[in-house]
Amino acid sequence: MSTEKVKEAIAKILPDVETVICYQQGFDGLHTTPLFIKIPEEINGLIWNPLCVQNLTSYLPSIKKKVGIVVKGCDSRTIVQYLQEGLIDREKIVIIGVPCTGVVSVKKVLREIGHQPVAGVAFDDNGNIVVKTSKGDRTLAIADVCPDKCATCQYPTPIVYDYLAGDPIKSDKPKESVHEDIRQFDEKTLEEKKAYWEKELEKCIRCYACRNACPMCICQDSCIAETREPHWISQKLSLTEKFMFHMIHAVHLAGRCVECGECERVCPMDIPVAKLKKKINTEMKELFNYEPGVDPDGKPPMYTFNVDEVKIKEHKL
Amino acid sequence: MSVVAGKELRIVGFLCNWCSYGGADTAGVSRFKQPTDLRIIKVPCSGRVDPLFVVRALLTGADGVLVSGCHPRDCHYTDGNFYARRRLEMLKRLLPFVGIDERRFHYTWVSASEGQKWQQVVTDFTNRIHQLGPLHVKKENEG
Amino acid sequence: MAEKEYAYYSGCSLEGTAKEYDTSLRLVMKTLGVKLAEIPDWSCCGSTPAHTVDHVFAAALAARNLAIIEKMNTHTVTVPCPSCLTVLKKAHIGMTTDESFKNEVNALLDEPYEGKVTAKSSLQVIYEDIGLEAIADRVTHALPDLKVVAYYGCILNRPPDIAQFDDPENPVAMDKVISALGIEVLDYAFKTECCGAAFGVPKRAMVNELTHKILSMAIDVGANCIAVACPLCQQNLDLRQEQVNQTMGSSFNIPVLYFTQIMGLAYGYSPDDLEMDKLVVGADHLIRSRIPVEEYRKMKEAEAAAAKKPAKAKEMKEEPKETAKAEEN
Amino acid sequence: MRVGVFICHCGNNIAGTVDVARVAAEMRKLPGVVYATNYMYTCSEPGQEEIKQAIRKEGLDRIVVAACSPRMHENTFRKTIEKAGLNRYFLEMANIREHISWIGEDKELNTNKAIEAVKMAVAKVMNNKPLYSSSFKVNKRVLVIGGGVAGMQAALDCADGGLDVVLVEKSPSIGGMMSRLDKTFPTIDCSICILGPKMVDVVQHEKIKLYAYSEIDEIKGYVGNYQIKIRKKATYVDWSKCTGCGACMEKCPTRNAYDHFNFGVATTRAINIPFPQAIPKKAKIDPEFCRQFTKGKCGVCAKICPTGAINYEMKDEIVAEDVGAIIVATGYGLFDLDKFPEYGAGRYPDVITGIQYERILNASGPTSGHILRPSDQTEPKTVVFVSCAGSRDKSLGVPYCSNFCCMYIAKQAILTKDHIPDSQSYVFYMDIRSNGKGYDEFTRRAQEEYGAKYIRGRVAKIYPKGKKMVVRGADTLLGTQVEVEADLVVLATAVISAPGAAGMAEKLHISYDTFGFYVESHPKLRPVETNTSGVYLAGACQGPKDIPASVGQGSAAASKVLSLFSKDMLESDPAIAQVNINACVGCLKCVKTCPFQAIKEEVLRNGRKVAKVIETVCAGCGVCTSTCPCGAIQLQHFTDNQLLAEVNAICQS
Repeated sequence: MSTEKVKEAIAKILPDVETVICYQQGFDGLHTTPLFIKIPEEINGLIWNPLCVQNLTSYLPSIKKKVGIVVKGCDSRTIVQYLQEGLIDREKIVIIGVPCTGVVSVKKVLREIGHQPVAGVAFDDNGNIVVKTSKGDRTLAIADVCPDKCATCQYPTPIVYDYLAGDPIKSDKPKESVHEDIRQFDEKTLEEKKAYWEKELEKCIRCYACRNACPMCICQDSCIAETREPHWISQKLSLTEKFMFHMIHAVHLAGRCVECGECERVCPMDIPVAKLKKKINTEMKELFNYEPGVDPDGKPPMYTFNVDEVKIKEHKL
Repeated sequence: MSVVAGKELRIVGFLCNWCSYGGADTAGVSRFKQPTDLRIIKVPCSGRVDPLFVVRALLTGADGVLVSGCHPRDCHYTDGNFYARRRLEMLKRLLPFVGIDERRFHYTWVSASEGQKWQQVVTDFTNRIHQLGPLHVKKENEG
Repeated sequence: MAEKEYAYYSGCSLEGTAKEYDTSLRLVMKTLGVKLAEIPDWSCCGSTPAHTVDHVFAAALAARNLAIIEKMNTHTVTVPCPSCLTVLKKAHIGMTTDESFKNEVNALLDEPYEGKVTAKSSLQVIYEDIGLEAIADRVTHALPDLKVVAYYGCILNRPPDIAQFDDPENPVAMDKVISALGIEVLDYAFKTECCGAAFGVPKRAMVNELTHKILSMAIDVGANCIAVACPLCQQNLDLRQEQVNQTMGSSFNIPVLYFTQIMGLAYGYSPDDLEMDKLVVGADHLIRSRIPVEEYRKMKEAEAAAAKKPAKAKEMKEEPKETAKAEEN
Repeated sequence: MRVGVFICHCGNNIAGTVDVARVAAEMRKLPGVVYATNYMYTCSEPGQEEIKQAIRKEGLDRIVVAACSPRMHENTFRKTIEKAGLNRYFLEMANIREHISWIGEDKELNTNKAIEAVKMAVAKVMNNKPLYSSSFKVNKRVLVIGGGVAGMQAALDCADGGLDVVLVEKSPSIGGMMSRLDKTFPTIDCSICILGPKMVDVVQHEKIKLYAYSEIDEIKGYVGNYQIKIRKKATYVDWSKCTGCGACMEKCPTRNAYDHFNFGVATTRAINIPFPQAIPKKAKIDPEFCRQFTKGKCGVCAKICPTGAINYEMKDEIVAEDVGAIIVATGYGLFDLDKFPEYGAGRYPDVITGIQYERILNASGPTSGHILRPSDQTEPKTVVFVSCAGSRDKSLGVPYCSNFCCMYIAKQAILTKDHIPDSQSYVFYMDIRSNGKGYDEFTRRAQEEYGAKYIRGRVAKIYPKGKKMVVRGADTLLGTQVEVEADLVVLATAVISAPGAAGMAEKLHISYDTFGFYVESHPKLRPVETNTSGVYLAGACQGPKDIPASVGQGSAAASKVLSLFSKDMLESDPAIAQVNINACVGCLKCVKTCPFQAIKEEVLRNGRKVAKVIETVCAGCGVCTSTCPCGAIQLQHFTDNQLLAEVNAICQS
């Protein structure tokens, strides 16, 4: 149903833009991959379903010409953050927003079906995904296999758009739930938290997939994890250097992470890397009442200040 | 050997050139005795202190890190310490999340005339770190 | 108004020589809607020779009481006697700022004191917690003949680090409380002057001299009554007047009242209720003119009306003479 | 790389508690270090010569000097190695004196700490790059803030030296505190008689542009190129028309305006000229008291003014001035009587401050020079002076000595006797501080010739007794308590920093101490410089000072400016931010955070956006470097790699 509306919107804007970025089916029914539509005929290749997970907005800062893009609510936060940071020109982007009721985590589905080859995928009207394999069909509730971010999603309808394909949806998730996991984790003892991260980060193979997928990691080839000028970390595969890399990623995203979850989605080692950034977001909310990617006129808190900080108290020794 | 075993722990201090480094000089000129653990790195401004320097120090061997700048509103560069305050506060809140006691990191403001305050800060922070003990119990064989 | 509750540490004086302070304070607090909770099994505050001999022991005497209060409903204790108050506060401050001192003191106690009690003088409770407005609201009687100076004595506001109340050199709380009752209070330079009471036994001549100064300054500024908030001050200024008169050749006859007695009078209690008969220098001549506020107001209005007629011719000419002090340029 | 390390003994200052030979020996073991030695006084001529020799002989290309604070001698050694042919930024100093030998008692720990400190310096110096200054033009105009005697002296000296001077004074007239004084010690010459001509010189000097009744709103820029915004406060009188005839003041119906000039000893009119010798001699309205403002009707002055200068609609005006250097001479403030509850907290009219007494003594003051006490305008026969009213009192937050009270009390005691021959003065004092030329003789004269009775002890209480004020204090020499029945009591109230001193320091980016006094660059050797180049101090804004010292400092500050301006071009500090355009991703977060707007966007020929540093504007704070995620903008001399080298030297050894 949305699919047709998306196609209609693309057809409408196509004459005005160089290309429209959206999704097509990937190498099997479970995977989608980006589709760049330049001519009307290519519109037919488009698909729109809960498997359209990837945050396509990462392409935007590097594209100089006028483009169209299809975004979900969560993806739109990236655009808002880009606008706050002056990384894109709003005039050069036509946004087709699609209200979203939740997407599917491919990782979770594969785990459920025991990593079998997928023959096909279908969606029923009851919010289920039906996965066909050689061992038969498996019906899974989307809500059970959604990424963590969907469970507390506050922005099912895109925050910015030029065309909205579908009717706006309001979030039915309580606002307090967003940072609940962080609060719970924080209640652990220091030793527990240290042990947790040492165990998780030990797994890191420093493939930098998390960084490459991150829409806010604007440095890319200049990333200080790999430069010698400056030389922040060595190439050694030690826990210290792995820890350092993830702290660099987190600190550089302070007050900027839009919680799209791409870093975690692409991690081959299943490290909960988004958690570090979410923790900082929790603090940004508390300290500056700031939430990244929500207000196009907002100012990232690390690039500004107040002479009198209401929430920052001097620390005593 | 970098610290005298059993007597010292490793404490790194980032001091802004105009206020706190001067404050430490004032304390020195006045012969205000202090514990010897602190190693001082001079930076032009507390705004120059990337929180990642603190992280780097804590991850690679420091038991405590101290950052000291000019008092807010009295920054030699007008606004440097205002940025520092936000960034360092962010870090202070992040550290316990990864299992590092936030008390191992302290940031404060000491002016060039406050030799006595500097003595107090160094003494109190060093005592605190000694109370917390070494951060790196089992030394990794690195570096 | 919800009833405020305080633990009440009367101390030994208020059970004996200053019985009337205790009685009048309880009546006034009742009128003001304050509940005074008795402290079970309270003991000496330690303001005995102990505090000049052994700091830890003296603090332990005080802390024993604090530890009891800590277990009560309220953690705020009101103390009428400044001497008790100082000792309790000193023990509290010492134990909350010095860990090793706390341990030393607690070692002497059965139940340790954890430092949760706030001690306030009864004057502070009345002045700060109840407030001048509420004090004025309860007034039923005017005392037109009373011209009061407030005498605070040496330790009610000092040392400032311990007392943490009012100005140590020029306190004003008692002045304001009595003014709020509609009673005339005169400026008095010797509010915190030493009365010498502590040397009452070994150096009587000196005490007489000091007391003489305080009394004569009160007379000089035109007072006919001295208000106090300390049992020892009251005793010294009241009891010693005859002695001073004999040795210094003076003829003082000025009543020295607890400020709570004055409050009680304004609140309509009888002199007997307030145990005024315990005063050595009686105050009957000042109280005789006591009159319900409503009647007093009418009387004043009539007086004013009578005075207005002949004075009509006078006109206001000049600007009021106030010179507001502008900020220094 | 061939690093040379020089460890200084500094006599016994360092060698006393640090085993310098061992430090040198340890350094020789470090990779890269080819030469390490220790020397008695490295900063001495032969010490510097040794560095130069070693550079030549050993082929050293990086130098570490472990000695005192770099704030002391960094420049000395930079010049030394430059003379030997090295770039001056190939030097690092390890501060093993102020930060080590002077503050640690244990020689073993100190020595170890010194080894570490030098190691850090070696690690950093190996990452140092050669840096080269560029030069820029100097705007040879100077701003003097404050028109008291120090500021006036500085302005006159600069102007006589040929500089254009902008003088800003916040009160309606220049002259400052000195214009309020009656006579001056130790010569008893009339204050305004010696100051008046100077004031006239200032206003008549063609090189001095005076802004009276004006304040500094904003200061931007750097040495050689400051942009100043001056707020000319509304006087409600058009000064271009006002002739200072005083007719308005005579007719003004409001007679109870607070008299700032007389410190409230008298009252003045709502429209007033502060004093007869005022410069500029112009009227201004105090809207706080003026009926036109408080009640909305009056207009008497507007009717009476012969030149039609009154303008009730006047607003503050902002003017811009560009200068190359700034002399700060903002003076001092005084404790108020309300700080002294034991002395009546201002409730007793016959307890006054020293400066108020100056006004009473002054022939052009409210009593025309007749000593009359405020309460009943009678001549006081017994006058008590209380020195250290607030000064040297930790509990009041003034642990320091106010410097000139002892002297003016002696002067006032002498003048009291001169005015009222049958009077008796008493002076309660803690110590008599009279350590200037002719000063001690002067205080002795007050006692021996003028019969002032000096009582060593502090005053505990002042209280009224009839018409008298009883001053009770201790006589510590006799060991008794004394009471003096006085007609008038004069408190030598403590000197404090000028109101608003902290705010001014923040605008200037100079440091101030806990008391609000401005901090000089070095307490002994750079007494008029601040840590901000181009900003100099004169007078009591730096600490309590008497007239000769203030004048001396005013001249000293002027000479500093004149020598700064003796060159047409200044050398810039090359320790500024630099962009590696290959690494810069053009996110321009540095542009957002730079406190000086010193970074702008630049579009390369290939269309790529990158950051560009405006070299003359960059002040070198490094906020951009800690903002940049990809390390593309690096503050030279404090690069990430240099600081990381130091961190690693400590943490990874």
